[in-house]
Amino acid sequence: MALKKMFQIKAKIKFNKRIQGNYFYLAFSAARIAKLALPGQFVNIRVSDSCEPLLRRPFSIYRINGASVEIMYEVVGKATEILSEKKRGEYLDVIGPLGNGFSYQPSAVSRQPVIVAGGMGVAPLVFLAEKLVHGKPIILLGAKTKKQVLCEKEFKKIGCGVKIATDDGSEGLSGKVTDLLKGFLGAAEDGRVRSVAKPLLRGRTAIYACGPRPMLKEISNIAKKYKITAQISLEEHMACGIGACLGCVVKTKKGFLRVCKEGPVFDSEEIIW
Amino acid sequence: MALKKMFQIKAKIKFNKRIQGNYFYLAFSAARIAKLALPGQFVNIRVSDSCEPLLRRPFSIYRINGASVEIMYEVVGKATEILSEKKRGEYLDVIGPLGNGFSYQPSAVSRQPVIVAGGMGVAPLVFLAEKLVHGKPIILLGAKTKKQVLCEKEFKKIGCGVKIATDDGSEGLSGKVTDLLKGFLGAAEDGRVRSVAKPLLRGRTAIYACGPRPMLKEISNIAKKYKITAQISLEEHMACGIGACLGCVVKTKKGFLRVCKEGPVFDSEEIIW
Amino acid sequence: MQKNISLNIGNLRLKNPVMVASGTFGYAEEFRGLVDLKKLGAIVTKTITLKARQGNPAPRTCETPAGMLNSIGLENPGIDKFIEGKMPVLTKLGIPVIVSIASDEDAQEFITLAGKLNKVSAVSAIELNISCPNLRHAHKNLGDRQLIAQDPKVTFEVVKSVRKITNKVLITKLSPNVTDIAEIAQAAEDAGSDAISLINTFTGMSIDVDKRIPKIASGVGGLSGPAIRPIAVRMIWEVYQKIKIPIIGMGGIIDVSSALEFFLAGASAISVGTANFINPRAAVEIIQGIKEYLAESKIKDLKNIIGGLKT
Amino acid sequence: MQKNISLNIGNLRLKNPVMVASGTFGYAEEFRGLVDLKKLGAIVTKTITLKARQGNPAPRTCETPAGMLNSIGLENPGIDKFIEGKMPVLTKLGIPVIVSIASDEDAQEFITLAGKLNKVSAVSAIELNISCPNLRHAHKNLGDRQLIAQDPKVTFEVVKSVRKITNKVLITKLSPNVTDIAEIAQAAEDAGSDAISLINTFTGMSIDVDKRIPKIASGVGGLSGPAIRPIAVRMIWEVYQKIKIPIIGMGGIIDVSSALEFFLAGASAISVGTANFINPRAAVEIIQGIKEYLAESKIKDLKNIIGGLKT
Ligand SMILES: Cc1cc2nc3c(=O)[nH]c(=O)nc-3n(C[C@H](O)[C@H](O)[C@H](O)COP(=O)(O)OP(=O)(O)OC[C@H]3O[C@@H](n4cnc5c(N)ncnc54)[C@H](O)[C@@H]3O)c2cc1C
Ligand SMILES: Cc1cc2nc3c(=O)[nH]c(=O)nc-3n(C[C@H](O)[C@H](O)[C@H](O)COP(=O)(O)OP(=O)(O)OC[C@H]3O[C@@H](n4cnc5c(N)ncnc54)[C@H](O)[C@@H]3O)c2cc1C
Ligand SMILES: Cc1cc2nc3c(=O)[nH]c(=O)nc-3n(C[C@H](O)[C@H](O)[C@H](O)COP(=O)(O)O)c2cc1C
Ligand SMILES: Cc1cc2nc3c(=O)[nH]c(=O)nc-3n(C[C@H](O)[C@H](O)[C@H](O)COP(=O)(O)O)c2cc1C
Ligand code: FES
Ligand code: FES
Repeated sequence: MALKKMFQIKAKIKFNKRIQGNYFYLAFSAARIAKLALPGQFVNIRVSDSCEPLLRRPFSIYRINGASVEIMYEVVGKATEILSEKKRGEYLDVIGPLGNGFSYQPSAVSRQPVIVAGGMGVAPLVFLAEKLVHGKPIILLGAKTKKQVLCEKEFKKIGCGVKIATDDGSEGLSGKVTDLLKGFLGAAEDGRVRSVAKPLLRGRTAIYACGPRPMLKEISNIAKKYKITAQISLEEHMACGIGACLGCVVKTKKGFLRVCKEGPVFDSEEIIW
Repeated sequence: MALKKMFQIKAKIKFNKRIQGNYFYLAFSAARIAKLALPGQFVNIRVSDSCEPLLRRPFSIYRINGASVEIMYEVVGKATEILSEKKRGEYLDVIGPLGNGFSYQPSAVSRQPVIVAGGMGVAPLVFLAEKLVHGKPIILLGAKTKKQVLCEKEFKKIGCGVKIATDDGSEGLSGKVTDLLKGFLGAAEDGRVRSVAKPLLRGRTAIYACGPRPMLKEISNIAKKYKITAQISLEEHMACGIGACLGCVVKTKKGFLRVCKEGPVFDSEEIIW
Repeated sequence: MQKNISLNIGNLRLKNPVMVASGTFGYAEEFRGLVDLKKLGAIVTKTITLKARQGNPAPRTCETPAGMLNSIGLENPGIDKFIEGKMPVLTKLGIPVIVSIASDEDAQEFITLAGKLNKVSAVSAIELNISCPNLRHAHKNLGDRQLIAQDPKVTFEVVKSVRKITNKVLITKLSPNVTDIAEIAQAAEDAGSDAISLINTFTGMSIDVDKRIPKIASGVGGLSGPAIRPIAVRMIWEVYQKIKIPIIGMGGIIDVSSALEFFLAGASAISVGTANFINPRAAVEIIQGIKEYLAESKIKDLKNIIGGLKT
Repeated sequence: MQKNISLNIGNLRLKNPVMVASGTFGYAEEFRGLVDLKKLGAIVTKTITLKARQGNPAPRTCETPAGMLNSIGLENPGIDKFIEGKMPVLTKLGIPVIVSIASDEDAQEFITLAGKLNKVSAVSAIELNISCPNLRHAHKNLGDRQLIAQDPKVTFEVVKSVRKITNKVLITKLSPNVTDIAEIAQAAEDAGSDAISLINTFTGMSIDVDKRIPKIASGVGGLSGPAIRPIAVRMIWEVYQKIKIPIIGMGGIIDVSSALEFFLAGASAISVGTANFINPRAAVEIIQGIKEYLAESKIKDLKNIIGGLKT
């Protein structure tokens, strides 16, 4: 693997706004990162120069807009809380782009890829959908409740079909996003519905997924069952984000691999759960 | 010594503005503290709920305005930096009023007390001047340079006479504020000028001082020489601010005393330098 | 459902497991008005010595990353004045008073001190502070070691000698500045201690690089606060594997979540130290928080989670 | 005026006293593009063992107040693959490469490892990691102790045996999890170590109170970062009083001010660890900051402030 370029940048915040509930949307200027970023890669942000939080925090690259890098995040603890209080014009210390993103074939070939997002896991997938748009990606969005369904509009704007599942049934299917996926594949197998899932079942495209670990594990099982490829983006606690500390490993058939360096995107069949 | 009342209050910031350079002026609502506060007492503020800074920071009560408590501070490190970034409407966790303030006799008796302030040490002295105003206090202000002379206007507004000394001579006397004091006392002793210092020399009033340690030590020496009383407000690193940790002691003729509890104001003759 | 959070330390019944740590709560009166003192499980006094001690010169404290150093130097009025002047006030609080004692020269002093406390019925328990980093070489058998709590044999000897002369509940407070904390805890248990308090502060040093002097006047001092919490929790866990008597855990507890770490690691009770300075209500808030945690987790009795860490 | 910040560690000449600590800088290549690697005084590699080690399961790290816990478990490719695959890249950097080694079963391995490194001329020095909290009971004579660096006799023995077979500069890395650090440092000096590195991490533990499991999979791990700095500085100061060989100080250094604390306490050189994760340029910024401090303080040679603390 060739060494990829990355940069440490004092990046000016262009905006930082609440989307809904605890979800925020932030953009900063970082031309050099913007230029190289690929879907599925992430940035590692130092949100404050104090000891709390001490370490950087990783965030998927949500989208690139010219020289701006955008992220989408949920406030879950100290660092994300501090981040949410930052104002336009303030600076962030950002390292990126980091990790290996999703790999996809030229869009002509990858017909109707299936993108599965669980909760905040949607973050890297709009950027991916943009790249795959000629393949008419199908988006399956899962969340606990309607208010936590993110990016539906953005996907539709690009021109993707979106299906939704919520745990409480407040929007779309009542159940897990993996139920959507199963229904979708099962139906295609039976030939019951129009064969949008056919390219997937024939190995001509793949599932691209990001979300909570149990969801990704379930998708791995599904992928295995149907003998299809699933590229999944994993999370692990990170100390360095650049492959130096060996902290963020995941068990794979090749031994422990670093989520921040060999990942965060892995072939689901590589992972030992 | 009877137990004094103190309160822990979530206090709303009413304003927080830069005066000049690194000096700020902040007010928060704290009716119960405002009601009891005496000149020379202080409040102990937790500026953030993170571990950095971990401990509270003490600030003199600058002034009371109805239910508002006002402080004046200089940004010198982490806590004061964070404080300076606080906005109107945010909350501070404040304990106060704390310590023993200046003691003064009914103003009719204490004619022309002399108030000496070095740098940020001016903070508790405007409040004191207000209380002593009928005695026509004389204010000696010292600072490094003109830009660091604080509260001149405020003292004049109350009706006090103000003399200034700056290290670089950019305003008033070129020298130390203690030189001003010495000149003042020396002149009075010689009978060279109008006898504003006479009440002081005759023990009918006192010097009230706050500022850097070397200044206070010098004032102690002067007070000793002229056999006059000087009440000085000391600073020491504080962990608790309420007398519990025994951290903030100063050596006195009575042994170690706590600056936060028996002080911060002491009779200069008590202190062993 | 009523949650039980009461417990016994030896014969001492505590209505809840949250105490305030020696040296961080004065003699309680300093906190009056800020905290409902009656709610505390117990109060541990500043360490008392036989003779009055004036303590160390200032500065005695400084802040460090997520912690603080102190070198108070055991300033205290001496045992007689303490019993006369401070005990009556403490007694009136109506909560158990645990008196911390140390010997500043001679281990024999512990016996004299305990003897005096025996006669004060309001003293609920005695805590042997054999781990104060500001009191070095306080025993003739220590050799190269600085603290009694750094030597299992001397620890055994000192605890045993006090155990012999008192029926009061006896708590031994250990130092984290050791290679093997469980070994020392074992020695204290073997000698008849009713409980173990740990940890006291780490010896530490912080330097003012502009002046090139230590930030606290005595050079080295004791490190406390959240910074040391992971080490404290690990030590509690290690000691819990080895001894049977209750552990009173402390070191960087600032809120209910950090307090629960100690129970899960094996502490039967906890002590709040540095956090009292930051938030005088910390201990009382933790008591409330423990009840809520038990309710949410549907646990009837706090005892059910002691040492309940799954590994 | 030109300020001298170069120094010798045994025969090893360093152009400046700022290294990056073992395990916190990978094999340097990870930082390429972020840092001008050539500016570093030296790089200490991740600890290498004889056989490849896959390390511990995840999560391997967690944040703590002003610090972090890690239990990487010495994941490394083994000495042969290291020499083959990593040394060439390291050599090309043109800065001294200090190879950290540990034995994961048997102290005899240290000799084998050092023997292999003897043959690699690009290896500037060997650091004996006898203090890794993730490697327990790595010597038959340890008895109750967990680490070689917790026992002065075993420390002496291991250092001596390596000293006998190598002329490379030999550095011994000590553990802070001891009662008396100076005693261990003395043993290493007596056995012929050219320098002492301290401190390695403290053993610590952090608990997820909702799940009631340790935050890192292996339960206990090593605590590093600013939180431990006051203890590290105190230990350097203690060791400095006792030994004559140079000390390489580390533990919570994040900027020039914290670095200077170590020099003033007696370190001849320093190592930046956890801070590399937070700010990859930390080490390089510290080098620059030291020069500025010397200029401002009108000091010609960094050596003049080593141990220069006024007490
Ligand atoms: C490659 C990668 C990409 C990510 N992308 C995004 C994103 O686009 N948007 C977003 O909102 N979040 C993302 N995350 C998760 C994000 O990094 C964490 O939510 C953040 O670090 C939490 O920091 P905190 O201080 O607010 O919370 P903390 O107080 O640190 O933790 C709060 C909770 O979050 C968990 N947590 C903390 N860090 C991580 C982590 N690295 N991985 C998993 N769980 C963690 C903790 O265990 C705890 O339960 C990503 C994580 C990784 C590894
Ligand atoms: C009773 C009392 C009243 C005070 N009143 C005021 C006031 O009205 N306005 C004001 O600006 N400041 C006042 N101070 C000083 C103020 O508390 C400190 O400036 C503040 O705590 C610095 O915090 P920091 O985190 O910003 O700086 P730090 O990073 O903590 O320190 C920066 C510098 O300030 C010194 N310092 C820190 N705390 C103290 C302290 N308690 N005493 C002396 N030096 C200290 C440090 O040694 C260091 O050199 C008062 C102090 C005391 C004890
Ligand atoms: C200012 C201060 C004074 C202390 N004095 C004593 C003391 O007199 N006796 C004692 O046994 N422990 C003393 N300690 C240690 C505490 O009781 C406690 O063991 C330690 O601070 C760790 O807990 P913490 O991190 O919650 O503060 C003192 C601690 C501080 C911060
Ligand atoms: C993630 C991580 C991995 C480490 N791995 C090693 C190691 O392999 N060998 C070693 O001797 N020390 C190792 N250390 C310890 C550091 O080299 C250093 O001694 C310690 O972290 C204290 O310095 P710091 O506070 O600057 O990080 C490691 C530390 C961290 C944080
Ligand atoms: S976070 Fe350090 S190796 Fe991945
Ligand atoms: S600051 Fe604690 S006693 Fe004064």
